[in-house]
Amino acid sequence: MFKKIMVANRGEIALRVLRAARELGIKVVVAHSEADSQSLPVLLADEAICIGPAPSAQSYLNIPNLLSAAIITGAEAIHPGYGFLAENPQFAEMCRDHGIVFIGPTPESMYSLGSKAGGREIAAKSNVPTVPGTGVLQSVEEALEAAEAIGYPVLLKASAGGGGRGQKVVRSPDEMKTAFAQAQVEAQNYFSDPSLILEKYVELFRHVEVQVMGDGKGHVVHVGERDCSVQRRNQKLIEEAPSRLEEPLRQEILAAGVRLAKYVNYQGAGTLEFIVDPEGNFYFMEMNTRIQVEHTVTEMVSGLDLVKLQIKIAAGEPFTLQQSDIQLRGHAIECRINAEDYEKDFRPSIGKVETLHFPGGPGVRVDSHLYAGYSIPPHYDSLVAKLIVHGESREEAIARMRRALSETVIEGPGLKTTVPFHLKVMDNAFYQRGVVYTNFVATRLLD
Amino acid sequence: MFKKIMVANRGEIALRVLRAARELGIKVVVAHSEADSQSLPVLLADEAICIGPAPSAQSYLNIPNLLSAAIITGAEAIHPGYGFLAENPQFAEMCRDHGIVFIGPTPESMYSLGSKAGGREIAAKSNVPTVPGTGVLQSVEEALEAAEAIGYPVLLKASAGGGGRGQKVVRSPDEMKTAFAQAQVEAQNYFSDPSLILEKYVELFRHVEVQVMGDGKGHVVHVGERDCSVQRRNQKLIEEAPSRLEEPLRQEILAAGVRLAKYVNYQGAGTLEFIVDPEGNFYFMEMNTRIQVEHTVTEMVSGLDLVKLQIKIAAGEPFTLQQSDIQLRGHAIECRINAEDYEKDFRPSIGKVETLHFPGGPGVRVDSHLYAGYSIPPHYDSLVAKLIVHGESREEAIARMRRALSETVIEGPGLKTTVPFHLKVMDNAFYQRGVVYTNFVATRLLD
Amino acid sequence: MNAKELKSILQALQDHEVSELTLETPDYKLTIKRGPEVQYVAPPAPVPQNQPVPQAAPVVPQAPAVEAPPPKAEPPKEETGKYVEVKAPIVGTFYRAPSPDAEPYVKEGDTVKKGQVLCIIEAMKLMNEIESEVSGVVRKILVQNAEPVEYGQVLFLIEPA
Amino acid sequence: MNAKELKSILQALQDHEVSELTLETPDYKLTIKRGPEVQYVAPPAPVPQNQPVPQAAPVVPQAPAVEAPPPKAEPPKEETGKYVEVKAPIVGTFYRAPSPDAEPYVKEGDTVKKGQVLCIIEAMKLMNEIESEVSGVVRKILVQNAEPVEYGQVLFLIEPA
Repeated sequence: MFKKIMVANRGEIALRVLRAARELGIKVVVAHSEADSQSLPVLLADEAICIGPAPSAQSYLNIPNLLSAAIITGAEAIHPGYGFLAENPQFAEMCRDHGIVFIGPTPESMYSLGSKAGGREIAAKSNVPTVPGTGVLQSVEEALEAAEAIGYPVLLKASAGGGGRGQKVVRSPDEMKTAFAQAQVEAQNYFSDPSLILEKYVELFRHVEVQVMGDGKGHVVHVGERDCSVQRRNQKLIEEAPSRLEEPLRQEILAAGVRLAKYVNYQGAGTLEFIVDPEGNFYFMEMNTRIQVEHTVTEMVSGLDLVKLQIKIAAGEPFTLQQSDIQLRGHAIECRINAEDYEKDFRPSIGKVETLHFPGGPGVRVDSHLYAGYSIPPHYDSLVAKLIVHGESREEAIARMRRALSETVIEGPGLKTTVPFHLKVMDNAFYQRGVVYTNFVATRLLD
Repeated sequence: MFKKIMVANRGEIALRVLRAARELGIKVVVAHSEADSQSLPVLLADEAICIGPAPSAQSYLNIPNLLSAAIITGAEAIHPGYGFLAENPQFAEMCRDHGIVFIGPTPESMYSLGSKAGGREIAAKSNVPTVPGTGVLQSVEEALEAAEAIGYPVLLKASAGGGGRGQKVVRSPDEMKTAFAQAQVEAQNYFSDPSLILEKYVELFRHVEVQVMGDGKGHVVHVGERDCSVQRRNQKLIEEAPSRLEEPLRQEILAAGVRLAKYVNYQGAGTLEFIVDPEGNFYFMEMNTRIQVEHTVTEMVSGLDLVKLQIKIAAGEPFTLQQSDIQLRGHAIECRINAEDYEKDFRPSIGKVETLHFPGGPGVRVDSHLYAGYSIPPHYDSLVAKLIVHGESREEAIARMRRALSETVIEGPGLKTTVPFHLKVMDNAFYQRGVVYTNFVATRLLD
Repeated sequence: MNAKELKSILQALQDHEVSELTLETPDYKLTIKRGPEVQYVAPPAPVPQNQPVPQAAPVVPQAPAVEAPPPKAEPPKEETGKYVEVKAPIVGTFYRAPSPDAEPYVKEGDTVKKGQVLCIIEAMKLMNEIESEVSGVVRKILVQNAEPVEYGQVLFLIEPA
Repeated sequence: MNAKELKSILQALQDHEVSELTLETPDYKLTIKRGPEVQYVAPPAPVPQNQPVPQAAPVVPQAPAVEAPPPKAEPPKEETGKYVEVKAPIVGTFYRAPSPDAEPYVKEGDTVKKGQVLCIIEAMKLMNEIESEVSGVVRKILVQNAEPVEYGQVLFLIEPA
C-alpha cells in the first residue's frame, strides 16, 4: 500500500479522498491554489502544497506544478478527484512517465473512451445499445428512408457539429424536407460543412448510470445503478440509488455496463451513463472514467467505500470483491447543496459562512468542506455540501431528506444555498411518486 | 398513526425522538426545563412547553406537570427517552390512566422486570441462565458445600444488601471461614441482618446485550447484540455491534434474549443485558425496558430505525418485521463524547460551545444536541454527542472512528471533552485485537 | 484611572486585538476580557456606555422548514420593573373563575390582598388555586380564560401597594 | 502605568506578534493575551503586512490528532516592508548553484542587477533559472539549497538599490 498520496483537487472531493486515505493509514498531501490555503482539506492535510494562483488553469490544471508537487513531497500516487484533470489522459500518461501512480484507469482506456465516436464503437463491439443513427446523409430521400427505419421523432444534426447547434427535431415525414434544407444551411453557417446525420430523438428519458469497479485484469463488478434525472441544464442536482427501473430492465442495463467495462479491461471506478425512455429502451451515452460526485448514494446502499477501493486497486492490491459479495440495501438520495440563489435563476452566491449547522441522526451523511468562518472563494464551482440520506425505502429516504434539510443552516451575509429548492423537490408529488424524467425541473417544479 | 406526541426528555435523545417523529409526519411537543429553553430540541420542536425549573426532580421527573403538558398540548403519546421516567412503571400507568399512550412496554412488564428478583424469576421460567447462587446460608458448612458445587471463586453477599457493600470474594475453601464471619459482621452493621447468600463470582467478563423488539402480542425479534465492555465505574463509554462472540455462543445468547422477551410478551424496544465470561458461560443480568443510548450501533448494522419502530408499535401499527428480514451488515462503533476532563479523572466540564465542527463522510453518524453558541447546563448528565461509525469490518470501523474523532472540534472557554480518551482507546492494541473485558479501562489503558 | 483613560485603554485593546488583560497596581486591579463580555474589578470605574465593544453574534441554528409555535404573550418590557409578576407554578389550564358561570376572581384594576386567590390552574383534573404573593392592584391579566399555561409563564402583573 | 504607556506596550506586542505577556513589577502586575486562540494545523497563510489583524475570531476547525507539518520559513515581519520578495513562480526544488560543485549564484550581501539569475528551481527534470526583478542587495536567502519550494514561497529578500 502507498505511504503517501497527493490529492490534485479541492473542496468536498479533496476532503473525501483525504478521509479515505487517512482511514487506510496513508499520509495525504493536498495540492491547493492560493485561494484555497484556508480550505478544510488543506487544514486537515498531513502536508499542503501551493501549486499556483486562484485561477484553475494556473493551479488545479497546471500539470507541471502538480507533478513537481508530487515529486518533491514524495507522494507515490495522485488522486485526481472529479473534474479538473480527472479525465485527462495526457495527465495520466505524464504521471506514469514520472513514476507516479495515477489513481484511475489507464491512459489508454481514457483515450479510447474519451471521445463520443470511440465510446460508440466500443459499445457496438461489446453489444451495448446506443442511440440509433446514420452516417452522413446524401439526400432528403435517404433521410426519409432512415427516419422510417428508426422511427419518428428523429434528430437532424450537423455531422461536424456539437453543442446542440444546427440540430432539428423532425416529428413526421412532412416536416423532413423543410427541416433538411434548414439544417443544411445552419450546418454550413456554423461549421462550414453542410453534411448532416440523423439519429433517433429521445424526448423523454431518465438518466440512469451504472457504477463499475474493475481491476484492469479482466475482473469487473457493478455496484448497482443510480438515477440522476433531477437535472437543470444538464447539471445533476439530486441523485438516488437504486433507480426505480423495473426488472428485468434494471438487470439488463447493469449487465450491459459490466460487459462494456470488461471489454475495455477497465481499471478502477467508472460510471456508464445510459438514457432510458418510458418504453424501457435504453441507450449507452458515455463512460465517466473517474469517481463521481454522486458515488455517495452507491456507498450508502452498498456499505462499500468506493474511494478506498480506487486507492487499493491503484496500489495493486488484489481486487477480490465478487458480484455476489455486493448486497444493496435500502434507498439513498443525495442533494447537492450549491451556493446559489435558487429564486434568482440559480445565480451563484458567494461569501463567508458565519453560521453553520449540519443535520445528524440516523441515515444522514454530510460531505462538505465548509466550516464556520470559511469564505467560499469565487473561483470554483458552487457545490458546498452534499447531503445524503439512507432509508429502508424510498419513501423513508424522502421523509428523512426533508427532515435533514430542515435542520440544515448555512448562513452568512448575502449567502444563499439551494436548500429551499431541495425541500421543494422533496415535497413535489411527481418526485414522491418517482415520475421523474430529465425534464422534471423544467416542467414539474413550476410555481 | 399519532398526529402529535410529546418528548419527556432532553439532550440528544429528545432530538433523536424528534427526528424519528418528524420523519413519520408526527408533530412534536418538547417538554423542557427552564434551563433547556434554548436547547436544540426545543428550537427544532413544533411546540415547546416548559415543565419546571432546572432541577430534574421538579421538571423532567415532575409527573403532574408532564402529564398536564401532554394534555394541554393535545399530545396523544409520550416518549420518555432513556433515564428520567423511562423505566418508571407508575408513570407509564398514570399515562394510561389519563388516556395518553406511553411509548414503551406495559406497566406490568416494567413492574415484573424492574426488580432483580423479578428478573431472575422470569429468567428461570424462560430457561435463561443467571449467575448460580444460593438462598440464605445457615452455616459455614453450608457455604462450603455450595461453593464446592458452584466452583470457586464465589461471592458472599448480604442477603439484605445492595450497592456492593458487605460483599466478600472467596477464592478457596481455606478463606471461607474467616470471610464468612467478616461478611456476617458487615451485613449486620450495614443492613442490621447478618444473613448471607453466596453466588458465583465472575471476575472477568464482557458485557453483551441483546436488542429485542416485540409487539406485545407474542411476536418478538432480536436485532442482534452489542458489546458494551468499555466501561468506567459501570458507565458505558464505547459500544459496538456485533459483539466479537463466536458462534454458536452468539446465537445461543440471542435466542435466550428472544425467549425471555417472548415469555413476558414484551412490547416495544428492550435490551437484555448478559455477562459473558472468557470460557463462554453467559448469565442474564437484567432487562432495560426502554431505548438505550447505544441503540445507534444496532441501527447502523441493521439499517432499521428503532425509535420509529417504537412509535409505530405504540401506535398499534401491525409489527410485521420477521427475523429473516433483519440482515446485519458490517461493524459499528459508538463513542460517547462527554463534557468531561479525561485527564482530571473525568471531572465534568461545562461551559459554552464556541467552536463546533463535527466529522462527516462515509459511515459517520453524529447524534448531538450541541450547536455553536450553546451553553451546556450544569444540571444534567455530561453526554454531549454520540459519534457513531460503520465499516465493512471492525478494523475499518476503528480506522474510521479514529479519523472521525480527529476531525471533531468541540471548543469553548474551559470546555473539555472525552475525545482524547476515545482516540487513545482506538489506538490501544488490546482494543484493536478485541481483547476487551469490563476491566479494560482500569487495566489496559494505563499510561 | 478615570473613565477617559479607561476608554482609551479599551480602544487600544480593540485596535490591537487583545482578548484579555489583567492589571494590578497598588491602587486598583483591572481585568478586561474582550468579546462577548467586559468585566471590571474594583475599584469600580464608571463603565462608559458608548464604548465600542464587539458583540459576538449568537450562533443559533434555525429551523427554516419548521413552523414556529405562536409566540406567548409577553408583558411589555418597560412596565415590568415596577410590577410583581405572578407566574404559573404548575403546567395546566388557566381559569379566571371557579366555575364557568361564576364571576372571575379578579379583574384588571382590582385591589387584591396577599393570599387572595387570583385564578385556578387545572392540572390532571385537580383545580389548583393560585394566590397572590403581594397586596396591590392587578394591572394586567396576561392569559385568556381556559388557555393552557406552561411552567413559569407570567399570568398577572400586580402593582404592589 | 498610564493609558499612553499601555498603548505603546500593546503596539509593541502587535508588531512582534506576541500573543501573551505577563509583567510583574513592584508597582504593578500586567497580563495580556492577544488575538484569537486558534491553532492552525496547516502552514499559516501569509499574513498581509501593515494591516490590522482580522477582527472576528476565525472559527477554524482543528485536527487534534493530526500531525502538523513543519512550518515553512517565513521572513521576519519587521523587515519585509522595505524589501522586495522574490517568490517561487513554480513548484520544484530550489538550487543556489548551477551544479553541485559550482559557486552559488548569489550570497547574502551580494549586489544583483535586474535580470540576474538568483537560483534555479528544478521541476520535472528541467532547470528553471529564476531572475531578479529588481536591482539591489540580497539581504536574505530564505530557503536552503536542495529544499523543495511551493508556488509563491518567498525565496529571497532584496533591498532595492
